[in-house]
Amino acid sequence: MTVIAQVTLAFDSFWLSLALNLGLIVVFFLTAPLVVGYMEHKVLGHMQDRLGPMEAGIGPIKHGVGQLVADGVKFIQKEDIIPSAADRWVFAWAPAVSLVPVLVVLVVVPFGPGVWAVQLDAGIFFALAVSSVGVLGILMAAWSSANKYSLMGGIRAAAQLIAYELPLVLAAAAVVLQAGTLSLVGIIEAQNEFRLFGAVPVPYAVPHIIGFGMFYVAALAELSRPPFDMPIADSEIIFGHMTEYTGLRYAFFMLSEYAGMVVLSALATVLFLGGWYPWPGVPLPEGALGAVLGFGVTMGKIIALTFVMVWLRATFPRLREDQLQRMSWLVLIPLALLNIVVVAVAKVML
Amino acid sequence: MSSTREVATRTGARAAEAFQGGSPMEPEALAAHLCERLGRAVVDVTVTYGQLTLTVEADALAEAARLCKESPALAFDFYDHNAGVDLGEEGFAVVTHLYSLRHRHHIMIRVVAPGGRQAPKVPTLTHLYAGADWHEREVYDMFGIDFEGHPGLLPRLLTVENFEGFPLRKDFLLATREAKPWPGLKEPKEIGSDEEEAADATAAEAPVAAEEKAQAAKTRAERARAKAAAMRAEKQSEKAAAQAASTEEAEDAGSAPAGEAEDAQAAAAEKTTGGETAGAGAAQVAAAAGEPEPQTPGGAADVARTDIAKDAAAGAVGGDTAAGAPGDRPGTDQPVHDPESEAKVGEGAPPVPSGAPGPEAEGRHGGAEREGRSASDAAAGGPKADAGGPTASPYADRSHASAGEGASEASETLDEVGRPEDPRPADTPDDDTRRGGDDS
Amino acid sequence: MTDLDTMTTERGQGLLPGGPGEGMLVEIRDEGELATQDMNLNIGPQHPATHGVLRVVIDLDGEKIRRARPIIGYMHRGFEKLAEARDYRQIMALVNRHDWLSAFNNELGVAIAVERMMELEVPERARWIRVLMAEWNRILNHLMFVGSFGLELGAITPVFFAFREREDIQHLMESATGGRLHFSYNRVGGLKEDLPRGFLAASAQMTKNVRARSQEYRDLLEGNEIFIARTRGVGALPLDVAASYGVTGPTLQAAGLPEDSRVTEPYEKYGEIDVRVPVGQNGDSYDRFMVLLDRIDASCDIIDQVLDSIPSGPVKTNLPKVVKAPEGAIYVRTENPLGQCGYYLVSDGKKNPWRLKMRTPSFNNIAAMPYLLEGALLSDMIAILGSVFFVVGDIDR
Amino acid sequence: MPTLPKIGLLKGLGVTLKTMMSPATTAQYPHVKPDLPPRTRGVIALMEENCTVCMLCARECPDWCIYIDSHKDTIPPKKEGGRARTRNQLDRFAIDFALCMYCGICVEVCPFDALFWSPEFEYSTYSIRELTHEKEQLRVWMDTVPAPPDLEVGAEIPPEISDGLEAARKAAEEEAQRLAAASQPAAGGDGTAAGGAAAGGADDDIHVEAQVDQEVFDQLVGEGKSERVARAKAKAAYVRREKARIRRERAEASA
Repeated sequence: MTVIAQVTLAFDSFWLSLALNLGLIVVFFLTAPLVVGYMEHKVLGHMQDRLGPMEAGIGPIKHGVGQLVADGVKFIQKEDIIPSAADRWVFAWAPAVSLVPVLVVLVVVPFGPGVWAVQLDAGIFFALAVSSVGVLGILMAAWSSANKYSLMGGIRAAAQLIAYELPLVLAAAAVVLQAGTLSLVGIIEAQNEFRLFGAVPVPYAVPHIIGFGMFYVAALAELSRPPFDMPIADSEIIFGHMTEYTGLRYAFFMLSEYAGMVVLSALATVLFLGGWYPWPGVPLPEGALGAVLGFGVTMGKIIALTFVMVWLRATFPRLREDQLQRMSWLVLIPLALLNIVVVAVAKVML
Repeated sequence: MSSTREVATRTGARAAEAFQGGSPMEPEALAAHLCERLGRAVVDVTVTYGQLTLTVEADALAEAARLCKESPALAFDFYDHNAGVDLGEEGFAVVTHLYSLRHRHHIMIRVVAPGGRQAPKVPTLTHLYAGADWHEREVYDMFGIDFEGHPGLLPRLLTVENFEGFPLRKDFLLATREAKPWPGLKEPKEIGSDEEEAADATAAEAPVAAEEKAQAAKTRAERARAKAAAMRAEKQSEKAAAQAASTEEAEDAGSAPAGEAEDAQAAAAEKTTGGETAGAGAAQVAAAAGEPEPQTPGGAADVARTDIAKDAAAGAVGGDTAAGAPGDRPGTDQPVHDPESEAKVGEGAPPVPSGAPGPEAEGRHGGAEREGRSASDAAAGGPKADAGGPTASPYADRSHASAGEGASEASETLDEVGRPEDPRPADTPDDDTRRGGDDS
Repeated sequence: MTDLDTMTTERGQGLLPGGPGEGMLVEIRDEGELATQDMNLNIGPQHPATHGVLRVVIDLDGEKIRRARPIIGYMHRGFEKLAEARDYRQIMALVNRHDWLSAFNNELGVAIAVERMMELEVPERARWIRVLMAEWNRILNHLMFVGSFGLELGAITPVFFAFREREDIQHLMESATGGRLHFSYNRVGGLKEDLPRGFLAASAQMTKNVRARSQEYRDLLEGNEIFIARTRGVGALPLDVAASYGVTGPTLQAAGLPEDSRVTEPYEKYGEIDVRVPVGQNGDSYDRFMVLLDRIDASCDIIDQVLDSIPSGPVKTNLPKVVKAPEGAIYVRTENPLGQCGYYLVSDGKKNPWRLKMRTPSFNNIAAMPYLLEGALLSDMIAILGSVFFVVGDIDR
Repeated sequence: MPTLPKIGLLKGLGVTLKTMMSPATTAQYPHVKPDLPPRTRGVIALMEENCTVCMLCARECPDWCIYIDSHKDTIPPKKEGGRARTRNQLDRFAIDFALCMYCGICVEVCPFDALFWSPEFEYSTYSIRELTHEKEQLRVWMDTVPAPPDLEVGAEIPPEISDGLEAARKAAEEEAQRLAAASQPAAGGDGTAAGGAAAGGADDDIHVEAQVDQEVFDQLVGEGKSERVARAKAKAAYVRREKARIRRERAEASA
């Protein structure tokens, strides 16, 4: 994306650069989930004493590298079935509705010095607001499928997302309080400046350990990843809102899930792990190289976070919906409020 | 959740104590205990293999079960299962098996359902044991026994809702065995016997075919007797000429097996609707008859064997070929007993339609069996009686066994009809080829 | 919140007359709540949770189960009818298929029944090997359920671990019996053939592995807070109810009663070795699962004892060409992995049984399902179904 | 409410992480063939030469999936005045593996070792009809039949095997005697033949009372042979040694 900078300088045409940026965003949006997905395939496999996909490959490189591509091709070929009882239009558009917000969030996420499409002053606000639109898609799918399992899945998802939007926002709010800005880039820079007790350079994850944990848990719940995957609990309600979906539309849901993993991990990186800086206070070289390195660092952190998601999935059973709710309302939200208070106090005191 | 855990623990712990540390009662003691309380309701008490089976009047079942459950000395708290049993004509029995977790003793309460085969009825136990519910529904599914007072025997538990009939009744035909002819039925085809004959030989289960065959067999029997008389004379002279010395042995060697052959064939005919497996049976038993004298000079016995086998098997294939002129087969004049055996096939045939339950024989199971039994006894009696010499005896057993089989099979559902008693007939072909193999 | 608790704890008493908690279902409905309409949900016959073709029709109020009705029979093959048309050798090949996870134990019951009726003297070695195989088969079965239970609760890893062990054990048993699932290794009067060279040594090694690996399951699930939250107090089955439904096996033992026919009425060689019967206290899903895990270790102990005391000698007895049980009736029960399997054999002295009633554990255990499900949450239903271990073929026969 | 995460969760994470680090146990099936034990019931093979059309398999088959057609052949008498014999000729032997339930009864009941189990399992087809293997196909499977495994220590040698051994021994003896007889006239000819003849001939009139050679016996048992085999072998060994000794003495005496 460093290209963006030069191109924009060269042509100095707002529209052209915007188009280019968005184009690159879309490319990233289509490739990053593949990487995460492949990682999940293999990590899950090896954690379960398996090998994961080994055959599909790109050229000589085997080890299932091409598995997801092959899956994509398969999905495209599959018949697109719409149940006769379904509400056709809602059913048809639901995947798009759950997909687009994720794409939009990417627009504001900074991946490296200068590597972002748009920089908003209210970046975090925008990101969180938009990302919570996705639930609409799930609800649409659930309702329009005319399937009891879908309906239950949708209702679970809705309840879950509402319950976990709060801890997510509150955890982020604490960081915003700390950084004193809503801009994601601003938060990264502030984090770079941050010194614990005025001396120790650490990312916000350390002082905000509680907030970080909450943000992560909430993110899992928001993505309905295990152990919070009741909305699509396959052994209870077949596949939740996706039960009736096939082919490309189903693929879109999957894509939005994995893209969601990337996006929320990216946000967590920005908010708590110091964004593109390897470590607060460690400067990156100027210009293109710095951008590339920064991008690499960010991706590294994102992958690490998604790896943990996979790890949890491999290990933990699924909670029950009511337990999930109780955990949110009785544990996380009070804790989050307390966290804000503490941060505020600390901010004022120090 | 915490509340739950306590609740559960309480129940669990309490119950665990309550269900342990009893003292088992001997079956006899159990029987005595129950008899004195149930009085004349107890029809019968049997203790086999150390297991008590208490047969009670149907209307006393609930009372008996209640006693078993409630009297602390018995404390049959565990409902194991209940099993319907088809008793043939008398109808059905239901055996309820109870167990005591505390005392660790068993009891099987047996009830003969009143109402015969038409409307069997047994009182339910669902008010005493929750587990009785499904088991009684199963018994209803399988036997059509109505459990009075059961909350709902329908819809059917194991079969599809609109299933016709009651599968475990003996008169219910097993479709898998109806669908195709038994591959084990075929015998090696005779030289010259052509395909379609063999084909319809295997696929002959229709009662009509049975009657035809019976008729054919009768007529064949007549002709055979005539032939037999002629041949006997012929053979006498021939024998005298042939072997002056070894006439005696040859004679009773011939006669003893002949006896078996007849009986065994009678049995075989008994059990099959068509003549075909009778033929098979005839072939092998007659062969068996021939067996005991491998050392017969000139292997007369062997020739006899093969010929009888041919005749009988041919008789199986079709009356005419069987009764056909003896001249066209080499050495038919040798053995005297084969026409007679054919005759036996003929005589054996008439009881067939009644003895072997064709489709029309459904529900007359009991009768069929009794006939079968008597027939088998008769058949069994024969060879036992005149099984000549130690060499002959194994074959005597064999034909006896086969006769028993025949009867048993006759009492089976139609799916069994047409199966010769399994491994036995196969032996003789073995011996045949084994010997053949050695010589060539 | 408490309401959510009661949902999972209180139990309806639909079928049990005069039990402790009669009428609880009615009491749950508190006047405060909004009028709701029950949703009728049809779970199965093709549902991930009902491994197999069990079908449960439930009436849901929200996620709370008001009524549950198991519908069975999709796999009914009429074994008892088939058995009447076959001789005892052929039955051996039929009987091991209803509970396809414990084939050997299934055969064993019939073999013992016929042998007792014929008063056959089964060679010592054969009887010891039977115990050995039965226990291996038990472990195979339990591993399967350890895996599947985790899977149904969303823990996807244990099932793969379980299959890792199963593969090893199956390969071991295959080397002796030639089958991976339907061993058909029993014969009336003994066994098909003797063990292959090196089997006993391999068994000794295998018990070590299994013990070591059963620890992994414990680490994964036993102490896992989420797992505990999902299973503790869920689907608790009091003993008296269990008894009146004729529930056996781990489900009964989890309720605190060491009832196990290997101990109470030892068959084959179980009388000569000490058999540990693990029990739970609460009879809930958690205890059922833990009992299952413990039973794996217990079986390993048994196998070790067998390996120490297995004699040399023949494994077959000479039988008449056609095996015929004398007239009469006998009931034989064996402790199958899923519970007590009973065979009520009525013979009229022919080569095939007059009546062979098979009393399978799963049938009775699933009969208690309505009692367990009513008042539970939908998610709890999965935990309950998974922990009342059943094989659909074993229900339907 | 669910207890907050404690050590229990971490333990699980540890297990999965450990497993990820250790190599996977997966076998890459199409590339790596499974090693199946010789007793595996994969597919049934037919040794047609051994089949005598006794129909036992077809009759014992629980689900009637073996189809046999055959006819009787007459074998003309070898010598004049001899009698013609009949033997069964196999026309068709087919097993429908779509029906077969792999119980192995047919293999078990076959009295002439015509049926065997082969571990071969890769014969799935697209049409169910192709699952009916005719005797040619069954003969092909015959090539994949492995040798049966030795029995576990302490197992009793099955009669068919011990009988076989016995028969083989007899045959060998007869053969030896025949040779000896044949080479008798050549005695005193060229050295080797004479030597062999002398040895062979000499053996006939040497009689040794067979008795168990204890050390050989112990050694064999030590090797895990069953007592019965060990005893037989020990006796044989003893006899061999004695005969050799006697022969040696005679040679010395004659020299």
